[in-house]
Amino acid sequence: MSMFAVALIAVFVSMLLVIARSIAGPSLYDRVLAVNSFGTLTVLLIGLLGFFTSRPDFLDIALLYALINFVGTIAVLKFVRHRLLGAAKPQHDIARKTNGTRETTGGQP
Amino acid sequence: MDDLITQITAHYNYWMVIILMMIGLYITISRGNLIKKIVGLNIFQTSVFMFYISMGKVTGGTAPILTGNPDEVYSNPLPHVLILTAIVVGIATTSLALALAVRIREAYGTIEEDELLTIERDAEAAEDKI
Amino acid sequence: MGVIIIDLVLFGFLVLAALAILRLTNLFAVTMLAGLFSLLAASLFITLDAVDVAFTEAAVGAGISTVLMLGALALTTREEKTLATRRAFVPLICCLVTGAALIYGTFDMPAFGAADAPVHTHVGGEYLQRTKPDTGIPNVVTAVLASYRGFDTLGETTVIFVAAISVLLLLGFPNRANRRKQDEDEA
Amino acid sequence: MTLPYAIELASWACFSLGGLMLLIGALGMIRLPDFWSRIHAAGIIETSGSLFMLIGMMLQSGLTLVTLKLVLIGVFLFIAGPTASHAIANAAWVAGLKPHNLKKDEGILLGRKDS
Amino acid sequence: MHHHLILRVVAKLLLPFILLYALYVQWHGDYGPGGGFQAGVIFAVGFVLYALVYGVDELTRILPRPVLITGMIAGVILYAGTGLVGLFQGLTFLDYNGLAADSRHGQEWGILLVELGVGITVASSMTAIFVAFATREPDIDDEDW
Amino acid sequence: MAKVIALGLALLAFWLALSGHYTPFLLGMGVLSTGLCVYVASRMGLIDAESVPTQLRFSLLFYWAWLLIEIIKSNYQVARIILSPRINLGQQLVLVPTAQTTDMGRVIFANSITLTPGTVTVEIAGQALLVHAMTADFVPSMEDMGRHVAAVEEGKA
Amino acid sequence: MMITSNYALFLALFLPLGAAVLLAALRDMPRARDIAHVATAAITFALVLRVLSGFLAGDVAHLYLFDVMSGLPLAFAVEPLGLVFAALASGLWIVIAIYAAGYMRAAEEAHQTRFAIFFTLAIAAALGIAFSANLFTLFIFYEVLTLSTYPLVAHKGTDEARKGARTYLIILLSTSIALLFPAIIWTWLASGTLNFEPGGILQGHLDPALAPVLLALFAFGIGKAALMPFHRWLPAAMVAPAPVSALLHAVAVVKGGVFALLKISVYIFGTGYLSSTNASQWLIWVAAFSIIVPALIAITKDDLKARLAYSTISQLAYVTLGVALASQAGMIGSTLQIVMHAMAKITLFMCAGAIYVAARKTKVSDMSGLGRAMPVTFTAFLIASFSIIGLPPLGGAWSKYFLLLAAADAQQTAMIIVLGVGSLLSIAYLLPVAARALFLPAPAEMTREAPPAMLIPICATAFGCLLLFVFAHDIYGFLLNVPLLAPEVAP
Amino acid sequence: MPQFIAQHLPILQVIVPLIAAPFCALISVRNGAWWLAFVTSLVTFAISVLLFAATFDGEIISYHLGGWAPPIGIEYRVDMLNAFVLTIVSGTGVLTLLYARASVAHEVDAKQHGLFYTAFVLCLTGLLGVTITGDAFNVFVFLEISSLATYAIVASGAKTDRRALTAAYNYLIMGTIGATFFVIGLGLLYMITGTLNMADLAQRLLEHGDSRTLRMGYAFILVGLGLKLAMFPLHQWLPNAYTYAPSAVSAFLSATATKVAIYVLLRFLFSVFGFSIPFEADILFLVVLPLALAGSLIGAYIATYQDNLKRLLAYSSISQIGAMLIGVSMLSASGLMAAIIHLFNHAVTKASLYMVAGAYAKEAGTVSIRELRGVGRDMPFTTAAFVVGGMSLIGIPLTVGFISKWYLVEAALMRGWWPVVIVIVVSSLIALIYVGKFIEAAYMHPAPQGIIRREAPLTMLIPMWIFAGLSLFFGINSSLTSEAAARAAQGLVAASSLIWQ
Ligand code: NA
Ligand code: NA
Repeated sequence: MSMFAVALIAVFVSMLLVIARSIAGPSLYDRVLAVNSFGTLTVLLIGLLGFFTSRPDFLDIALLYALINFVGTIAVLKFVRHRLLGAAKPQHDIARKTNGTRETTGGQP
Repeated sequence: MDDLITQITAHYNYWMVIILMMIGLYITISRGNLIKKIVGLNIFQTSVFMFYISMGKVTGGTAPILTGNPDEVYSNPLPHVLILTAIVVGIATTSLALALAVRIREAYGTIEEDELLTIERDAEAAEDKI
Repeated sequence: MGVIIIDLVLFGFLVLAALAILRLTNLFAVTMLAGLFSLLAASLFITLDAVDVAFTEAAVGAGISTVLMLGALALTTREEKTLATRRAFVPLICCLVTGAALIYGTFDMPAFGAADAPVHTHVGGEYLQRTKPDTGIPNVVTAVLASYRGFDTLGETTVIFVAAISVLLLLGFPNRANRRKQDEDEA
Repeated sequence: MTLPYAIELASWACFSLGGLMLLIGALGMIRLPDFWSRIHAAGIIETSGSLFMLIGMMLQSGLTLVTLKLVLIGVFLFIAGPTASHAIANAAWVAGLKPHNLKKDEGILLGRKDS
Repeated sequence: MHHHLILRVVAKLLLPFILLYALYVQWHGDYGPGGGFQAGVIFAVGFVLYALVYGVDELTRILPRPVLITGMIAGVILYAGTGLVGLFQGLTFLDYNGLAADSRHGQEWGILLVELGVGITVASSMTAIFVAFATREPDIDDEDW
Repeated sequence: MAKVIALGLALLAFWLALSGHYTPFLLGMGVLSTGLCVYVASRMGLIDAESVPTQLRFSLLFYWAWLLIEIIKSNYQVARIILSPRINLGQQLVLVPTAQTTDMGRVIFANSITLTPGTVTVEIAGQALLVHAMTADFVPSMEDMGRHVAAVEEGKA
Repeated sequence: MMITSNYALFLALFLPLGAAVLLAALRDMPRARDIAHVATAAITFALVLRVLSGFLAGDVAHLYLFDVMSGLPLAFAVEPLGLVFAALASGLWIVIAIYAAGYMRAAEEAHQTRFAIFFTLAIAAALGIAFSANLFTLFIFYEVLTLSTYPLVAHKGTDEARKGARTYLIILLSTSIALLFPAIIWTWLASGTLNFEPGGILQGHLDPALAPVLLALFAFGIGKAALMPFHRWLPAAMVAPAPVSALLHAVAVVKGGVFALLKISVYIFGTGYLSSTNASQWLIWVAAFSIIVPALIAITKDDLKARLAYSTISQLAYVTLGVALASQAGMIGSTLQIVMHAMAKITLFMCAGAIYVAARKTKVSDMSGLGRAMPVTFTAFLIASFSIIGLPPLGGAWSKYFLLLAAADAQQTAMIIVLGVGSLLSIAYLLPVAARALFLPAPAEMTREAPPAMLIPICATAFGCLLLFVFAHDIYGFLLNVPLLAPEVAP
Repeated sequence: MPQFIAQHLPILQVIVPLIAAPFCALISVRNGAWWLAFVTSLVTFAISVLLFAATFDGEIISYHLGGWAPPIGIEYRVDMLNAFVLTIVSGTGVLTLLYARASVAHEVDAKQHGLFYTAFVLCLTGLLGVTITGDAFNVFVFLEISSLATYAIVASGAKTDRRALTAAYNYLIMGTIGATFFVIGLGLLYMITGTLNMADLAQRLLEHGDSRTLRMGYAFILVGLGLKLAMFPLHQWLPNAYTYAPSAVSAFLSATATKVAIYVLLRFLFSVFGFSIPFEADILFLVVLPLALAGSLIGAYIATYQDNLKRLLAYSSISQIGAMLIGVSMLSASGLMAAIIHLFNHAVTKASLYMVAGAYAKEAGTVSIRELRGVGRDMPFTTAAFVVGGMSLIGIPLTVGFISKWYLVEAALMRGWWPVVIVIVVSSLIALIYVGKFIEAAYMHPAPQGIIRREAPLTMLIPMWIFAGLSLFFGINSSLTSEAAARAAQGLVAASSLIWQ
């Protein structure tokens, strides 16, 4: 078993656990956190796959994933805090007004 | 038995893809929330992409970017090209569908299919009464 | 064998994510899982040697899609209402029939990864042969995309254009001047 | 002869260590009781887990452009990762998500801003 | 808006590199994964990040509606125009062989040009779509949301 | 202007690192692209001391090295908590004063705190950072970190 | 003659169309409009006579317009049956145009111009049917006739009128679409042509076992022939003004229907084919049924126009019977029945209209003694009734005679009885009307005769019934020209 | 130059509107976008007429895009069938745009006109692209161009009635599912042949013989296209979409969108699949034919219950689509010819009828039949156009509907399918009811009190009457259309291997 395989297994198992968290929630922020971590794991996975299939020059994709993951997370949080993606200032701090615990009920599978 | 194993190794990939497709399709046609339907449609389409990409795979092959090594085996580039186009079509559809959902929410106050149906039926009944 | 296992694991995750999307009613969670689904799909594409597709799927499915989905959620709602009696039976039958039909169709398919499948022996193989002498560029996908099947790509560009035009037609696109004026009116 | 061997060994170690850290982080994501503690588990995945993995890959690729790209990925992860984590934590805080079993420690402890 | 501080600073730091990365993807489509479409999306993602951090009004300031629409059109026209060159050279539509002295270079040029067209259209279209969503005011009461 | 040139050079280096194809055409495109990026960045109003921290120079490298060790240490601590049979947490919210004078400095400090597992910056509250710590054990190291960041800010290691 | 036969044919077909436009232009000048209407009728009649004289002189007019579909042209050709029908329709048109001018004004009907236009179109369609050179052309004009008469039936615009018109349209269009149309295509597929040929076109192309089926499609598909059970439209159309009823019953519509059936039996099936395959055996019985039952219903109707309507259904069945008997005598009997019945029925309907206009009476039971106030009208009514019954010296006698002859030739004893019973029944439903009016005591309030514009046509057609008895032989002679057998093909 | 144009006609057919469309969005001059769109459609129409003339003698034009020979590159392939459909589509484009000027000004916000006409011309582009291409995947791409533009222009009817939005959404969902099914089917075909060029596909499918994969490819393409062409019971998207879209859009779509989908179906069934395996014909006979029969009856039946004139027309379309599919299912040259000529005839008829409805919407402010009572007197020319179109729907002689019905019944009788004849006849009888219902209301009922209605403007009347005139002209003399349809059908029959004769 190659070292890449070992690493791959570790990444996969971690992914599984992280997906479980993203599904389970319970709060919205747990999900965001899990998906963000999943993104990081995916970046690593892509890198490893590049080595595993001996085409490591596909790291561009990994870099893109990292970027997308970052922007996606920021968008999610911008959304959560201001609801409006385009708001410059936190005029409507909806998240503050609505009760955070709502998520815990809504997200239970 | 051997036959079964041959079938499995030959087609497991497609079966998985089919399962995903059907989950996506099921979400699309069974859910009432307009946005959820769009997500379902995305899953459905993405699974179809996987189907195409699967058929382009050659065992032992590599990405169809020529390495200069004459013995290199490459996977088939054509499905990749087709799916690139299909992905673009997919995102175009998604954005349009979302825009429609937004307008529907503004016009009706809901994006639940059942509620929309009720509203429209009531409107039709009112029209008939006039 | 390794590739098969990676494949299966990714498929497992994909099914998990898809089922979670099916069951969750919080649209926000659904959106995030949809992004996750895309990332997984992209990883799968890499294992299947479709790097260009993986690249695109990640940028589109996990990136732009998620952002737009959130934008739409902000303007609509974030909770799906579930009705106990939603017609789930007919869709289920539809899906089962469709799925069964597809599976029926797989039995005569060339084996997954078989190099002698018609897909590889006909035009597909020819592209690999011809790209270098015809165009001189190493990325066959790019060559096919932009030259051999360049017209499809023109269509694809038009599709995006249509989408943008359509969204603008539907949602409007306030000119800056208008917006500023609006702000002044509010103030 | 020995140098490649050492590199091989080192990258083995890095992959194993990185994998281990990833697993621990992911385990933390499951085991820890609330969002506020899990965010630290996520931190493990994003820092040491990724770091060792990337180093392992760098060792594999040697002094090539691949390594340079891996470095770029690492730099990006280390700039963007904490930013994202902070943003998540901040949003949760603003939304009023309370840490589980918060220990009161007067002096340096600050409650919610609006309480 | 102090709580935006970290985001703002990091975004400021990263944005030029994100845009350059997009352009890198644009020009290296011949050699590796990527090309016009992917580049366009990444470029748009850069703008999205900018709008997320600095507000969408800022984005429409640097990219007003006419610019975006012109971009959308320019890409399509660049693509189709490249195709038309072949037409006027007595070849068929989208035949790039006549774009340079020898057909291989012609192909290379043609591919680059049409990919650029794709990139421009995709970047402006995606940005426009995002802006259309982000500038719309929600008229939703918190009950529903 | 210096900042523009600095950004341009940084971007060019980034291009070269990514590219791997050093043909005249692609190099030319690299220069053009860099120019375009710089132009867009200046249009976006991105070019200032924050985005082009030319003042930080090499001190940053040393700080990173130090930070790396901190990260590994705290990783170990958190890993132990996770792996302990009974998870015993003493979560704390700590207000950490900042000695940094610039936004850049504060951001480096805040992100460094977040980067080390066990602590997360929750909010920048005026001159202080609100930090969530997993247990009280993580609190002391932050003061040390604050000093290091301040040093980097002033340009010394 | 100034114009050729072909040209006269062309003009006869298209002059009414032009006149329709002219009438529309004259909508603000009622008098000019009515004069134009009558003049059009007169000119058309003259043109038909020109075509007739040409035919007698051996100059057989024909007109080919163009192919609507490949092999299916819009074409016209003259043959004896069509000439008889055309002369009848255009001749009676003059009468009815004069009558209508008087009626519409006296009854103060609205939309008189619309009325005149569609009336003209209906006659044009009837002429198209008469002169059609093939089944396809016939079908087209058959449908045009239906559509152009729909506004006439619905003329009054009341709920009742709309309902009646709806029934009218639905039954006529349905039967033609559902039965006649497939029958035509079947014929086309079977024989490869739809031209009206001497001796028919189906001989040797259609399995004799299927011939009755095809004939049934035609017989019932031509709803205008009002064969039971597709007769409902005729009573329903009674809501129309009297001139329209006259048009429907006497001039164009029902006559167009039975004429079409006659023409199909002669030129599509061929009398020989029909009799040799016995394809029309069943139709004899249906016709018999359609003779007896409506006559019985007519007796029960108190509304004069309804009674006349059921009378029409019964009398039309005579024509069908003649067709079904599939012999030369039957054909001649049918044709004569068309002519005789037309003349008599138009008289009856014009009388009914006159009674309505003068006394506002529609029920037979209300007309007792009315004959004293309106002696001319009711005398005409009586004469026409006798003609329908078949009493000499009126035209109706001849048609009944030839039909009896045909039945006897075919050894259909039952049909002889049916014809007799039919006549007896017609006595039962027609004679009481005139008898009551003329011989019962007059009611208190008295009325006068209808205006001369109505009375003159009534007298003319009543007189026509007498004349037809005299000239029937000429028609008979003319009808002997109808080619019943395919010409011998030279080897 | 003429040589140049003649040589490049196929690509010009698509590229001219494609290049022109974006500029509509840029023009800010009043009515400028409309003018550009209109002129573009005229040029497009001229090109298709030239193509029609060029292929009338049976010539097949093949155009290699990018200079790459077919299986490698994308091919445009024009034969009689294509050219016929192209002419229908572009001709409808011209007339509906002419009509749109007045109706769209009334139904869409002025500041959206640029975008609206851009989408409209792109929709036209997509439909033309689908029709002209000889590459199976290119069909998908251009189908989606037209579909996306369609969803948008349908939704722009929301200014008048918000239901346009839900209609567009449902259309989008079902249309996308249809397109995806098509792509799945295409993938299955590609998998067993390795090619996407239709001619090459046909060749290789023939060599391939029977297989379960091929069967499912066939089934999925059938279902996918069935959704796009609103085959009963996959038609649910259609009624609302056509009812609430702006009138010009309804007219345009009813005459083109489903027609092009039917064209694609024909192309695949005959030119690609060619009935080389029994399964194909069996499915057509056992599944499509019954559905077509049911659709033609049920669509007509539902239409009789509608008070909304546009919805009535929409259900009538479902019925007529059923009729076309009946023709296709006969698998005979005559049946095909009937389907093709009906495709043209129905396009012409429905376009005029939707234009009438649009004129009512504009001038009477309603399309409710109840509220349109007596409209025949206030709007005589408009209502007369309806009478012509309505007769055509019923199939009254001297209208194109009669020609269609004739050929359909003839084809059915040639196969001895009496029950099918009965269905065709019955559905035409039901048409009599729903058409009659409106005509009676329009002419025989008094107008409601206090309503002022003026005749529609000339820019609406002229295109409306051109269509009505075409319904009459080709109903009186169908030699051109039947000849074209017959040749197109002959071309399809020649390409396939199993055909009932
Ligand atoms: Na590429
Ligand atoms: Na941390």
